[in-house]
Amino acid sequence: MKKIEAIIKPFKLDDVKDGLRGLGVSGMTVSEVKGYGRQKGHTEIYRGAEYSIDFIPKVKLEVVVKDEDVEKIVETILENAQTGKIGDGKIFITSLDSTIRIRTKETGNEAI
Amino acid sequence: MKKIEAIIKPFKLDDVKDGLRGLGVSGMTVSEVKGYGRQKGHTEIYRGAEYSIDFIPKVKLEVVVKDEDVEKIVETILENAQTGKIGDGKIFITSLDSTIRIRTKETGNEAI
Amino acid sequence: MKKIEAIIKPFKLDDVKDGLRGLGVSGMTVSEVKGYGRQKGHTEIYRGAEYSIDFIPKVKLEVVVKDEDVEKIVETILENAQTGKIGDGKIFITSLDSTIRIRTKETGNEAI
Amino acid sequence: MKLFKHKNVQQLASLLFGAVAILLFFSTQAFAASQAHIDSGDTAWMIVATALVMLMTPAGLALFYGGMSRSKNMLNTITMSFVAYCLASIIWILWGYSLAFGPDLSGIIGSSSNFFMNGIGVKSVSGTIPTYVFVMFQMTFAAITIALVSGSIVGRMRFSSWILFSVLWLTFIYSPIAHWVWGGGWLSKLGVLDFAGGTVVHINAGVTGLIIALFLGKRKGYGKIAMMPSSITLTALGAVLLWFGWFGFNAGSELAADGLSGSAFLVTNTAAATAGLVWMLIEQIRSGKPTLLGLSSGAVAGLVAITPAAGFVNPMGSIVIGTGAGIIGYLGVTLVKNKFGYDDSLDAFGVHGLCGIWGALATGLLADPAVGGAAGLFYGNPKQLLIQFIAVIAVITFDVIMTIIIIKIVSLFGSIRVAPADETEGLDSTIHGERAFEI
Amino acid sequence: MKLFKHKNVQQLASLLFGAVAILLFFSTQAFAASQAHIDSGDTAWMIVATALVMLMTPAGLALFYGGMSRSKNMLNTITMSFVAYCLASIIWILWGYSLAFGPDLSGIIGSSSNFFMNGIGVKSVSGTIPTYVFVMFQMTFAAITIALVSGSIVGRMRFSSWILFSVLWLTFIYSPIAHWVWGGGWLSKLGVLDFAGGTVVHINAGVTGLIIALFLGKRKGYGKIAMMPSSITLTALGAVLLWFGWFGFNAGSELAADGLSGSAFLVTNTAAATAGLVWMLIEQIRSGKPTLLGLSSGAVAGLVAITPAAGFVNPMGSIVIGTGAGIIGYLGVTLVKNKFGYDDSLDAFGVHGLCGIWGALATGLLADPAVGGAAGLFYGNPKQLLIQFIAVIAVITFDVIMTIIIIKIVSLFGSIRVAPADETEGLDSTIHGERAFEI
Amino acid sequence: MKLFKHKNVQQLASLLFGAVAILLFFSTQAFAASQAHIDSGDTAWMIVATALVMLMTPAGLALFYGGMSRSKNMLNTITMSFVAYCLASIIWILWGYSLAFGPDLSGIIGSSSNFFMNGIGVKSVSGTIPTYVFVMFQMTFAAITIALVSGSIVGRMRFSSWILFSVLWLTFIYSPIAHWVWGGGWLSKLGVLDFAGGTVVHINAGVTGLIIALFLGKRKGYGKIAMMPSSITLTALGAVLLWFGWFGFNAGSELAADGLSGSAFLVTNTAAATAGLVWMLIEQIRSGKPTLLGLSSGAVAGLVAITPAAGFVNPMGSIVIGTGAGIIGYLGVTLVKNKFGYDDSLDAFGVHGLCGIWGALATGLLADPAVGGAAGLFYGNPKQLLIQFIAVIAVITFDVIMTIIIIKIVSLFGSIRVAPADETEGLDSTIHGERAFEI
Ligand SMILES: Nc1ncnc2c1ncn2[C@@H]1O[C@H](COP(=O)(O)OP(=O)(O)O)[C@@H](O)[C@H]1O
Ligand SMILES: Nc1ncnc2c1ncn2[C@@H]1O[C@H](COP(=O)(O)OP(=O)(O)O)[C@@H](O)[C@H]1O
Ligand SMILES: Nc1ncnc2c1ncn2[C@@H]1O[C@H](COP(=O)(O)OP(=O)(O)O)[C@@H](O)[C@H]1O
Repeated sequence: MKKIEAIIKPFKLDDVKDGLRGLGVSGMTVSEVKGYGRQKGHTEIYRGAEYSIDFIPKVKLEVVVKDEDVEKIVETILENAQTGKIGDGKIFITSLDSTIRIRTKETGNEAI
Repeated sequence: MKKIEAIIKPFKLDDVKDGLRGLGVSGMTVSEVKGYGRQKGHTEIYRGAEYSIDFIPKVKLEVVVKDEDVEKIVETILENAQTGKIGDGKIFITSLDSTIRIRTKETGNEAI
Repeated sequence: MKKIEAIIKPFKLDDVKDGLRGLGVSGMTVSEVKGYGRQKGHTEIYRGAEYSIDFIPKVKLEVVVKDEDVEKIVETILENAQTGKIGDGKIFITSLDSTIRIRTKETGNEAI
Repeated sequence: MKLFKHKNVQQLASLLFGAVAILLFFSTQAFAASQAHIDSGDTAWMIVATALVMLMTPAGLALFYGGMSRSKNMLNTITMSFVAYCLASIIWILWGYSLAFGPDLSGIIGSSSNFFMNGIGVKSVSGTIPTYVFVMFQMTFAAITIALVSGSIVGRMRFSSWILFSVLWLTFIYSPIAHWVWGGGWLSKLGVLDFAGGTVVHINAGVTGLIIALFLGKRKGYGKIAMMPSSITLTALGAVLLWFGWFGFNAGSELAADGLSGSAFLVTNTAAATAGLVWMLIEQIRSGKPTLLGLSSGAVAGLVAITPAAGFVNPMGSIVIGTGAGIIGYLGVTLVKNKFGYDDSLDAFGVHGLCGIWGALATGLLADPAVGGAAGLFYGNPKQLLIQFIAVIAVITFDVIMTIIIIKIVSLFGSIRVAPADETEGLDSTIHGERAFEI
Repeated sequence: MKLFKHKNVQQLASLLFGAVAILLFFSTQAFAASQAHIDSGDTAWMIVATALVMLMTPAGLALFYGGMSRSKNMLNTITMSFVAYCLASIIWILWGYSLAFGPDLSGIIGSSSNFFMNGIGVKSVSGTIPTYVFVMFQMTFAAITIALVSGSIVGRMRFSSWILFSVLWLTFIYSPIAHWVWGGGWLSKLGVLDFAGGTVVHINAGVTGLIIALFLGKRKGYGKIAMMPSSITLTALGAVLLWFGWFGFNAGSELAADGLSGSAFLVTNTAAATAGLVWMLIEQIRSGKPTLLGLSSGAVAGLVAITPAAGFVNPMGSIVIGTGAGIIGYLGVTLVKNKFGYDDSLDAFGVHGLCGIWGALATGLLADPAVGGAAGLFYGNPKQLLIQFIAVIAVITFDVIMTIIIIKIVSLFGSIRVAPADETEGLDSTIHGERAFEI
Repeated sequence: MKLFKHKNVQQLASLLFGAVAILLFFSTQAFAASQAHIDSGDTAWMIVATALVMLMTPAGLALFYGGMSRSKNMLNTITMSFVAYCLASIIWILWGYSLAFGPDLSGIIGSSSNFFMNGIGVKSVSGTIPTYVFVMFQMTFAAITIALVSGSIVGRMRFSSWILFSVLWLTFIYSPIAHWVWGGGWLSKLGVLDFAGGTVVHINAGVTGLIIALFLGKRKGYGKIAMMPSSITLTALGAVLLWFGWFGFNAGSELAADGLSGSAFLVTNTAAATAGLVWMLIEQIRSGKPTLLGLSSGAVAGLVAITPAAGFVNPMGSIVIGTGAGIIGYLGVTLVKNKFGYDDSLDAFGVHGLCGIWGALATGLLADPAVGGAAGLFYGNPKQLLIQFIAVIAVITFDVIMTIIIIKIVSLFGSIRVAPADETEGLDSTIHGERAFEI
């Protein structure tokens, strides 16, 4: 089992979700994060005081998947999250030791 | 050392925290996330416009623990987070390379 | 490639970010979390009702870096996040299987 | 709270309905429009005063209560006030006004003469203002009184039960009590002093709140889990809007723009400011944390306490009343509530009930004949205190009995408490399908 | 919507400007100050009424609309109302007032006599109040009317286009229509009943909103992605501030503090309360979720519908009007909008347009001669309904034509719609560089 | 800022107290109630005007400032305004009113005749309104003036120091200055024109704010870290409530509902709208981002500047004043503040101080005898400008000296600045133990 973590642009979330749903992915977890990267933040001016905002709102998507599904899922995320403009984000993949479904105590692939 | 990540129902957080505290777990980190899964979201209607809310508020709990404690901690989370109804969430376990306590620079099990 | 996850005090974020930027770190992702630990929360009293707030606001910083950079980055985080007072937080390090830049589909160290 | 079995309830209900029906339809004499003359200044003031009181319910109280309730119940809390205002608006012109201010029937209730605004027209005059304005002014009092009750029971009452309860309560509790005190009923004949509603509004709302809170039981997790107010900022804004509206409430109760309304205006402000500071000072002393919630709550407590006294006490008297209100309100929401362990969630009883009682009695102590013509104990008239006491007891007694009856009636239509799972999830989502903030 | 080619537009524009220029400078006769006497009570009321109406635009409507828009567009939505108020404040005293209320030119527009407040001074009197107060009162009506339009087009209009549009609209649409109905123009001569602005304000704003929404097109993702209101709490607060201000709007339109203003006050409140409850009841029946947004929207719908009728119908009539408004408003924002598929984002047309029409016609049905002297169909005067109908048609027709012309003119200065990327990111950040909440 | 050593401070303090004590207890003659007649219209207006001004402090200013402060200091910011209002409410009736409006002592201060409202009763009349209403009206001015000061020092002042400072400031600075200008003191004898408080309120608050900001020093991280406003939405709402309340402030300063109050009403609105648009236009030109914060700030700047002039200038004059205010306010918060590098956090000096000076001088330029009887330079009376100038200088000088003294006195009771760690954590949590939003 792998955990695929994708940092994407917030307005792409719906597309990515629909893409993954199309693949039969049955679950995912999403959180709001702020990203610092090549994409530069902007400047906000409040009553003459200029503040540079380094962190840009992003969405972090976490999907745990069977090893064999990793590739097509990454593919789908790439497809749906890409705008081609700087700041599109990253995908990180890690290995999981185990997974448990709290409701049923199932573990492993059954738990996803 | 392992990182136990649990996605649970928000109103179960207090129970889980109390359970873990009972076990002597000395630290954990919590964040608000939104989950998509078998549990279906709901529909909200605003002035005639119907929006289906796919993502359901969940809480993500992260606890880093010694290898030998994993089992009983998972057990406790399961016990306290279960409602038996769909959407109870998941537990994911990963291995950590290392852990450092920022205040003291202690590493490894001392740092937890 | 490693993922360095640091839980730090919110008001230290700017220092840490500046420190990392100084090292040439080109990206990071930040999220708001709440921490439970040795540092005790406080009590809030609303109209005579006393509520103990166990969870303290923290910031979670995630930086994915080349293996060889781990040490100096951890060093920098330690330097900038330390106050010496309880509650300074932790650093967790995990191994990544792979990394992909969504915009370009680059992988590995190029993607960071 | 299980005083009544179901069949008893039904018997009582029929009795009640029968009695009221008889009262209502006893008299059908036409309303004779007063020959008085409309004063444009008084009318200007009273329209505005009424608008100010209006603002108190769906804005002031809604935010004051909404901000104190948990974010998952914020909209439900606001909606309870808002819908109460709407219901009162209609009930009042259909029958409430007539029951309260229609021609007196044995000192107990008004007749049905003015049902559906019958007998009242554009040219009808009450004192020096159009009767329609008087009707509206009084309506806003009915509205806020029932809305105040909701503070005791946020986060757990069924919305349909709340609506039914409000309708019955306005009809069978508010209207008679308003009649007793202001509509020429027995308490007014007895000489009770209640300038703007210590008994009619605050004791009335507070006692009802307590009873219904006892009946509903505590919120799930009460005393165990943290129930954080969703927004102290909005609560403070609500308190200020209440204060602002209260100028209409108290100074408007003079029904004219004259010296006495000016005096009521000044003492209202003074009592509020004093009580706010006192409450905050107690917090400072007891916990070292003077809160904005305490300042706001204190101000409201002061406003409650000065309400019955506004047309009778002088500025120094209002400082005394405000000081008492700060102390009593603070104790009401801490000591008293904790001691007895009921969940009067946003303290309709602790603040409005207790400070209402304090204000009603303090009027009997501090009424200065140089202000409104009536003297209290300190000005040599001990009898006034007795009358005030009787009024307080009468209203409490009537409230307790009638509220229980109405709750029983409402309960006939199903549980008045929401399902536990809905309570846990929050009423905004389960009842209304909405969320307060999406930011 | 491509009715006009560019050169046509230019021709039309010159025609339009020419015509207006002729009208404007036709007459320069001096303004003769009325000899009437100022009544302090009426003046007190009218200053306050004006302040109340003022509050409606940059606070009431701004929050009502702002809370309904997505959080990324909240400030832009608020700013559109706020800036509209500022623009109207200035335009009105420079030329708007004179075009609307200056000496009549052939029943079509006012003359330029009072441009720049020429001929009006501290001592000028209108009826029983200072003319300056009358000017301000009428200004607040102009301001809210253009601000109402913004509800149809939130989240996608260029800010500079909105400003230019507002200036032209106030000049070439609002001022003439106000003149027709209230300034001694042809509709007023025809005997139309519009106490406080069913035609001038609500139909006018609603129809313009619809046209400009059609022209702009739908928001990106409309109907597909969830467009969550940023804050129902603030929307409800906005609705209450609107309600509160509307007392000044409707009862103030009597221009005096007397029996009729009292009556307008009462029926305004009743219609709002009724419509709020009816809308919520329909929701309860249709989806089982009675919402605070529905209650608030219904109240506004009721206020819209009673506006033209406020000085003419009795309390029971206002219940009928409120009931109709609750139903029509609900259908307007659900059935009608969904059926035709336009994106009238916050329902300026669905609520203000449709309920404005309902109110204008209902006045022709329910006007009770015992109230304001004029009779509607149900009181034996079918002709009134016809007149109302003519007024509705006239305003709609003028609106459609003129709005299209103005849009074309504004479009000459560049696209009136923001760039797609800016729309996606949100207008708060891309236009104003600010965020609504940082909490 | 270390002008004084501790022993000097003590000497100064005793001197100060001595002097005031002498002044205070000099005269005890009884207050002779004026024989004038109460006008119900004027009274109606003045009660409402007072209520409007009341709303400005704990609601308008509290939100305006609260929304601009960081979310960790929002409640503290609100509380500073709220508590200032409460303190002023009490101080004013105990001694402030008498010091300001009691019988004149050598043009410098009022006597102690009316301490504790001594000599004033329900029947006392001032002009055509009850004296109690006049007292309340003036109280609300004192309250907002001290509350305005808090804008300069948000996020770093000890709460108990703020309270003590407020009490001393109201007593030793506000009351004398109010006496000089409005209470029959030397500036009023000199013929200064200050209709509603350019000197007494705005210059006064702004200069004090600057001094105390200099004394306290900058917020930690000022100029380095981002200090995001917690809510522009609430700031805008606050600005609108200020605007709304300002109608009472300026038009109420006529103390009657007549032609001049109507005129003050109109010019107040015009100046605000103009300044809002001008400020926003400058932003558009300079950065391409017209902000809602700028529009709101500009409106407030315009309101400030028109305050002294409201009863003296005509509508076109108000456009000039508003334009100047938009420009000066903008420069005040950008150029001037950045150049000198002080941390006048929410610009009490930049907006109120500078635009107050502009308004005071502009009154000397633009006063039109056809409006309020007094002529300015442009109407052939250069002397007026000189008088205005003297008043400005006098108030600034007195302010600087007295504020320093008061700060020194307050500092005797411990540091007036919070501990650095508390500042970092935020004052809501460390001082009040509360949070603004939990949503
Ligand atoms: N080394 C990194 N570690 C963690 N997150 C990163 C890292 N680099 C980039 N990110 C995340 O990815 C987002 C996009 O990265 P950015 O460099 O702006 O654009 P791009 O990925 O298109 O080159 C950042 O906002 C940040 O959230
Ligand atoms: N494959 C997955 N990857 C990441 N998170 C998941 C995954 N599946 C489920 N989740 C998380 O677990 C939550 C509960 O899952 P759900 O399928 O609704 O119920 P259950 O776990 O009871 O079958 C989801 O809301 C989501 O946050
Ligand atoms: N075992 C753990 N697993 C996950 N997070 C932890 C753990 N222990 C501590 N933390 C996080 O680190 C923060 C600081 O820990 P704490 O024990 O308060 O102080 P310190 O690290 O200085 O000893 C906590 O608030 C929590 O967010």
